[in-house]
Amino acid sequence: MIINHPLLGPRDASEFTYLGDAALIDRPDWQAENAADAFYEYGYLRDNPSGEHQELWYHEAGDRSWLVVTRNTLTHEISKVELARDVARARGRSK
Amino acid sequence: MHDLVAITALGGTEPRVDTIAGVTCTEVPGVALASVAARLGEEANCVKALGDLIEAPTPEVGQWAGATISAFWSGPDQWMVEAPFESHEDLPGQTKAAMAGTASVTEQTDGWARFDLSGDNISSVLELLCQLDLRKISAGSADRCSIHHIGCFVLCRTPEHFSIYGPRSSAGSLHHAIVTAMRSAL
Amino acid sequence: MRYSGFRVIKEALTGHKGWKPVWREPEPKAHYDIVVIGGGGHGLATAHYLSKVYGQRNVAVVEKGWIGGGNVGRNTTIVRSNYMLDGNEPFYEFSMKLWEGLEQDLNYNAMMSQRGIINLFHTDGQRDAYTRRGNAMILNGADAELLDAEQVRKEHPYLNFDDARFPIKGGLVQRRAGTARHDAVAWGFARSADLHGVDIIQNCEVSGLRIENGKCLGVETTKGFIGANKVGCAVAGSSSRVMGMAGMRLPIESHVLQAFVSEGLKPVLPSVITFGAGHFYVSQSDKGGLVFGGDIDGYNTYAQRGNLPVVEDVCEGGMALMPMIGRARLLRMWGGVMDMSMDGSPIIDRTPVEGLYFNGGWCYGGFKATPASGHCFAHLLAKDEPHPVATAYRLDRFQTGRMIDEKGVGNQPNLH
Amino acid sequence: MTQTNRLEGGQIDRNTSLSFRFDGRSYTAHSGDTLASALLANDVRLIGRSFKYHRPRGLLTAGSEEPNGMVELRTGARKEPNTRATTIEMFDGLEAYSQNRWPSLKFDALAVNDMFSNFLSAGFYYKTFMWPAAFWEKLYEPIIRRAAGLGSLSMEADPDEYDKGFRHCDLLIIGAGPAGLMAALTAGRAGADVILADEDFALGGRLNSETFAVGDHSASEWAAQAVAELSSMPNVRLMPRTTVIGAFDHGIYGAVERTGDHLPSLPAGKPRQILWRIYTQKALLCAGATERPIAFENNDRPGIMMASALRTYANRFAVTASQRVAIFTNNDDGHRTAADLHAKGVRIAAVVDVREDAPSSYDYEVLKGAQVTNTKGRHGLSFVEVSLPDGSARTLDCGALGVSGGWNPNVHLTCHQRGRPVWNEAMAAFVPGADLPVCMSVAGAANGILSTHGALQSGAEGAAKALDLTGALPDLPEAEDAPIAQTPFWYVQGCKRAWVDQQNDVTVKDVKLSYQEGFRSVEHLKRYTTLGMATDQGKTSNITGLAIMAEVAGKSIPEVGTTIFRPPYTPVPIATFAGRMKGQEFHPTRLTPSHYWSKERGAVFVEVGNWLRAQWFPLPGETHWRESVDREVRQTRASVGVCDCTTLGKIDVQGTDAAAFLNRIYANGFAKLAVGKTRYGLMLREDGMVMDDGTAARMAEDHFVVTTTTANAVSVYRHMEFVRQCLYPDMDVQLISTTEAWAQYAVAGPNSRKLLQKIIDPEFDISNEAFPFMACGNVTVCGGLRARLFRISFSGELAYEIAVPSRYGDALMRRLMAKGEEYGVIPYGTEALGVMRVEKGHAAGNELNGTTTALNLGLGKMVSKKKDSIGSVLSEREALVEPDVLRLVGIKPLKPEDKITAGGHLMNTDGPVDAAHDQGYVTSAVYSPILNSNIGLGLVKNGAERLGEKMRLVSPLTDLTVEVELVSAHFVDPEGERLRA
Repeated sequence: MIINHPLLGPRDASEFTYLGDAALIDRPDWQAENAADAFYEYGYLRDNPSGEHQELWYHEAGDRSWLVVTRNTLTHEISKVELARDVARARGRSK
Repeated sequence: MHDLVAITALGGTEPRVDTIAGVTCTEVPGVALASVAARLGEEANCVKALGDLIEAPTPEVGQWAGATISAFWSGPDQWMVEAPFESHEDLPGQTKAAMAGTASVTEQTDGWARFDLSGDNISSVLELLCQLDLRKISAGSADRCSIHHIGCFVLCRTPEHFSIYGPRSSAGSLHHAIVTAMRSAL
Repeated sequence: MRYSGFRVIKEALTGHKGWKPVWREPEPKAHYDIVVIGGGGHGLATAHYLSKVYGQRNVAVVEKGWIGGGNVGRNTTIVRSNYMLDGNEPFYEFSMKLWEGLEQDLNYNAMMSQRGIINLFHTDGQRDAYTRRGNAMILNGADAELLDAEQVRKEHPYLNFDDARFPIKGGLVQRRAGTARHDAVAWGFARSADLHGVDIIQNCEVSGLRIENGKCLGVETTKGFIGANKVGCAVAGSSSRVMGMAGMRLPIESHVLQAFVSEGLKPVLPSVITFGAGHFYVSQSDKGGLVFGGDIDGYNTYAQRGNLPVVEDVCEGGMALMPMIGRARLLRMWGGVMDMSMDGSPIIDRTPVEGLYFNGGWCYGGFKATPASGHCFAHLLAKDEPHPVATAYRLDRFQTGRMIDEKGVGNQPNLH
Repeated sequence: MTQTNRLEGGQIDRNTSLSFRFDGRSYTAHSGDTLASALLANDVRLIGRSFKYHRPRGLLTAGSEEPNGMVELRTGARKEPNTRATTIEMFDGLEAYSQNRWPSLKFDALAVNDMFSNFLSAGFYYKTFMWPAAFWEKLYEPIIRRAAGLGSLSMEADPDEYDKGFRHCDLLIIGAGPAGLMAALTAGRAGADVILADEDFALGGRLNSETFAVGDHSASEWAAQAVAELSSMPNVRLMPRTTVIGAFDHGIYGAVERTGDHLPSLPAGKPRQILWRIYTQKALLCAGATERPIAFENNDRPGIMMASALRTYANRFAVTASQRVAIFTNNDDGHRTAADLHAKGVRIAAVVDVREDAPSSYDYEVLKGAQVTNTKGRHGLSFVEVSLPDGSARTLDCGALGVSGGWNPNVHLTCHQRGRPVWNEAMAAFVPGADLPVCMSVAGAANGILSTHGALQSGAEGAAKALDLTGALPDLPEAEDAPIAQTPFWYVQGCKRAWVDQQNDVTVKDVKLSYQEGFRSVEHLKRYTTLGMATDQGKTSNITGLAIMAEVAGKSIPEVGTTIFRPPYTPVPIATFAGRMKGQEFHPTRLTPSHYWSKERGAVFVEVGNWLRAQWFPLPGETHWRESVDREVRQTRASVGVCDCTTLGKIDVQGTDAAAFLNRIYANGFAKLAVGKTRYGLMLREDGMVMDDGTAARMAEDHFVVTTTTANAVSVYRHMEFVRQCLYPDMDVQLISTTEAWAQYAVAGPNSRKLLQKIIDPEFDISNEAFPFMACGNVTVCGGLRARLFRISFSGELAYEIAVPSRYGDALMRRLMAKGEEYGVIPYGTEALGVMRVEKGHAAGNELNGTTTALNLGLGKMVSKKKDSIGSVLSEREALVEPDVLRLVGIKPLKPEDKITAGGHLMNTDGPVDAAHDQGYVTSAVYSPILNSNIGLGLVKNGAERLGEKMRLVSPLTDLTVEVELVSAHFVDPEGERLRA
């Protein structure tokens, strides 16, 4: 596969390390009422769609960027690649 | 001045040189390195300060620039600064001062082993080593890639001169990979 | 019709006119006691044990394509019970015992071949872990032997002992492990289930689960609605899709595992061999092909195909371990979609929906589990309580912290 | 008598005479020959034996689709089984042997299988060999295994080298026949970067096998000219001898270039083959078509070949399989073969054409509406029986029979991403479907265009379309434009032992039996009969088998299903996929800064991940490793020892939020760590299990140096980047690995301070007061070299870790040894390190096995509840905090000399020994020269509350049962006074 890195352009997927569902960005609040359940769902339950999937790839043999790749799990077609840092900020994560 | 004797990444006292069919691979220990990573919110100032240090526009993504002191892009808001070891063993200190708090600076001098390839037809060697699209590479390019499972930087000084940086501890394996590719391709 | 050598001879002498179809091609009835979704190895095994052991005769298996077309028909055919953890080993040893009597049970030769398996180790840490595992196997009534490098060399002189980047220090052996003819396993279970009255309905895809007031009433299919008192789902690879019809999210990701076979060769490998310093395991089939595989591609996918980097990774492991296979040619590569669970272990359990039962999360260990998985799922469906050897395979174990993590890599499916 | 079947003309070099051996007999050939053409030239028709019945077999084809003509090529460690004679380029001294026969090719004992073929029908083995159960393993299976398989391996390591490479282009053209050449000319002239790959050593495809004209030249001359023009273009790369094996995601193609297979031996340093990963914008498949056979009784005898193959041998290689040839066809292409052979002086016994309206000929007899009903000849064809429309029969004397059932487009690569070919009724064949791999298009015969003109035109158009070229297409040369009309004729009615898959011995009868037994989908058919599972992947058999199944099922072919093909297009040596990554080069080797010095000292090394570390340093006279290790431990605890710990991961963490960041990363607190201090840190995975442990030294307000274990250096760095980029993107933190940059040595033992004071420049005070336990800071050594000093201890002794730039590491080690002489300083390796950490009860790899929590390891209190840190919430789950969870304990045998085993399980002193009563297991075991006892660490249910309890350590795997006592894991200096001294 080829991932079109937002900064570096097309790179072979073998340069990257895969983590999984980009929902892993949405880490729950440790102090919330239902923190235990929230962390269980965050840690263990997945949509696992057959079709479009947002997922985290790390450019291990490259610039060390974490990317959010939107990829079709049936055709492997990649429709979007973003820097995970931007996505995380857009989803309201800060510090 | 201290009295400890340095050895090269390949374990010698003199740099290793191999020439095959007009292409030469030279071990280059005489280089000092420091990494520069912009502090959050200081990106612009960092770019400016780095430009002043290398007396050239700070390199864009996938580029290197500079002269005596040069730098190449290594990641988002991150660069590696290069300079001759003899004259700049304290490159990290010098860089830290120059960046004036706009960036985190870390000594990388001995984190890396460098091998320079010079001669014609280097591309036929590189195409056996890494996935880079050599059609897109010209003087000024600096790319991260994987060579025989070793994470490296490949810098194009001129089409007849490339520098390859690999982790110092893997210098022997990297050197073996380069020289066997030379024997195979040339 | 009973199969036997005499039968084969008789038919040969009379022009093979007497052979009947191995299974019927029935139309679905309006209602069954139990409907099993998935005509793969596990679904068909479930039907076999439901009908033969648990006396359930009003059973249907619905399969979206042709039976045996899923992972049971695209794996590396390895059978073993060399697990370490309490939750796993009794189950896989139970499976091993079922394998050992399978031909006679099914009256079908699945060519179970107990050629043994050796897991090589290359570091002291690995040796310690294999020692712990071997002991766990023996304490659970299975067989295990620990070989040192010299003993390994005696049995496998062609391995790379002289020029190895990661020298072989020894291996954990299970003599009773081996391989079986994967397609025949599916066909044998199907034939037996059919003979015991189970309707095997091919080309019948489930498009929905009819659920009212928290109870599952049956399945909507491309051949219409089929009512059922109980519905069992055994569709590893597509589990998330089917259980999604019941609104459930699973602790499972779908990944592709590639497998490879070489051209036919005269016998070279006496047993199944796994490399401990790279991703490579291999055995030799009765036809002479080297059947081998390695790691999953590592990204979520439902496509039954992989990519080059993993092919190369696997062959690098093969060459590092046994460089004498270098001039053997890789003939065919294919991929199967795996249910990769969050701890590398399977799930056989009820679900929050009454009457809906789930069997999945087999990662790439599903083939060896086929008989026990079918037996235990049948037990659960018939008696509504887990089989004693499958009590740990609960759906809620991640919430309570009772993971069964042989590899110790945690909640990242592609590392299991 | 040599080369009796050699004809005039052809594209071989008659001036070079090459000698080769087959089954030990010597023959001659010319360069330009393949082994197949050379054997035919020398009138050798019998080449191999079939898989199941061991029937005599010869060549069926002239290409890579060959199912029968397989040999063992070369000898010794270079022996290559199952090599298609049709693809072996002749070289001088070539040696080949027939395979799958015993004792000899002509007299093969297992040919008896053929007599019992009736009992060996499809799937017979599923129905028998079941009684008695034991016999399958002991008797039946071994026999089957020995009979099965084709060629044999040498069992020696492959001595040749292989390379991998990467190439990029705008347009990859697969196949250099008329379509491919025309496409390359079109794209090349337009200036695009083109790669033109073909599996053959001569580019031109069918053009090299035909006699008709293209433009003003013969077909092969036109091809040669096109190749000449292309090779003059700098933007075009020609890759002959290169098979594109697979179409992978996003325009990545795998290709195998055979750079050395045509050479008697490889030049030094040159590879036998290269696996190319070709990255392309667009790909144009011009793979041509494969002629398909007709099944009839005994259609597998040596001499019965594809008609187009006979034509190739005659026109390209100037060879005929026999001086007297018959043709059996259902289309005009068969007649073309007859005409070409006749023109070369070969006697045509007759052309048997199933069509009533077949064309006539003045040169030879055409039997219209006739069919071949049987053939005779033990080791080779001697005559065929023909039935005529009027019901009468004829026999034709002939040594070869050319069969033509029409052509199947080579759609293989279009299926590699699950695309399914579609049935084209007009030409009665499968053609590429709509769902092609991304950026692939198809031209020429591969796309069902079966005329030379059509191929040239579609090649040009295909290239133009792929590259969006505007402007006129290049002029096309004149060429034959007679598309072959194909009306299906699959097999002769009434035949039984008519071979569909020749290599796997699948007959028409087997396909019918498969239907009869309910294996009716194409997938079931293939799996039950093994049709198409042979080394040719059914290139000449799949469609025929499918057609027969459709007929007996009374369905159309598409209804029965389509067969798709998987990579690789043709089989590839496993070594080619591995390239250089084998032997010592399997993984890169990482050397420590003291490696060369350690080697001089005669150290024994051990692989730790990719690192090589010194395991121990034997002294003269030490015969057993234990002697060395015990000495290293004793001397370190008694005086001072030095250990290279450079391999530990070092990560530079900087930024104004560095402390806050580490507070999230580590389970314990770091916000309040003072500058100049180091703290032990425990890192959890989000699932609450311990991920790694190490130290973090605060060099400045905004600067930490974090260490990780050697094993987890990479994964911890990745994890930290994830937390930084994905979870807390607004933290001002910068990370970079410095593992390689610093040579770091542990200097441990009561004399370690004294030793270091001789190295560290005097202006730095490292007295206990000025530089207490857990202090850290920058110093200089040996007269001004910058260094880092950490007062941390893994051994439990007064100890430091000192780091200098890696290039000086070797010199520093030598200096430490020299300056330390008066204290009897010694280097110690990973074994002694391991002993000392067990003596101290420090958890390491065996304890941090990914399933242990902080609580398990006795570090539960470190997990702060007052702050948010990775893993803290899920570490609270009920089963992880139950009273009887495993706890880390020390284990001591009641008899000190009793050996204990890591991996042994712990049982109560009385009661049964089985899994149900398992109390835990031993994680690490060593011999402690300090305690003069074997000791160990273990994880035991509720262990912390059971100290002092006696237990049984059992290891049935190693026949061991030992009485042990549970003790504190801190065997040595539990109060930690030494490290604070």
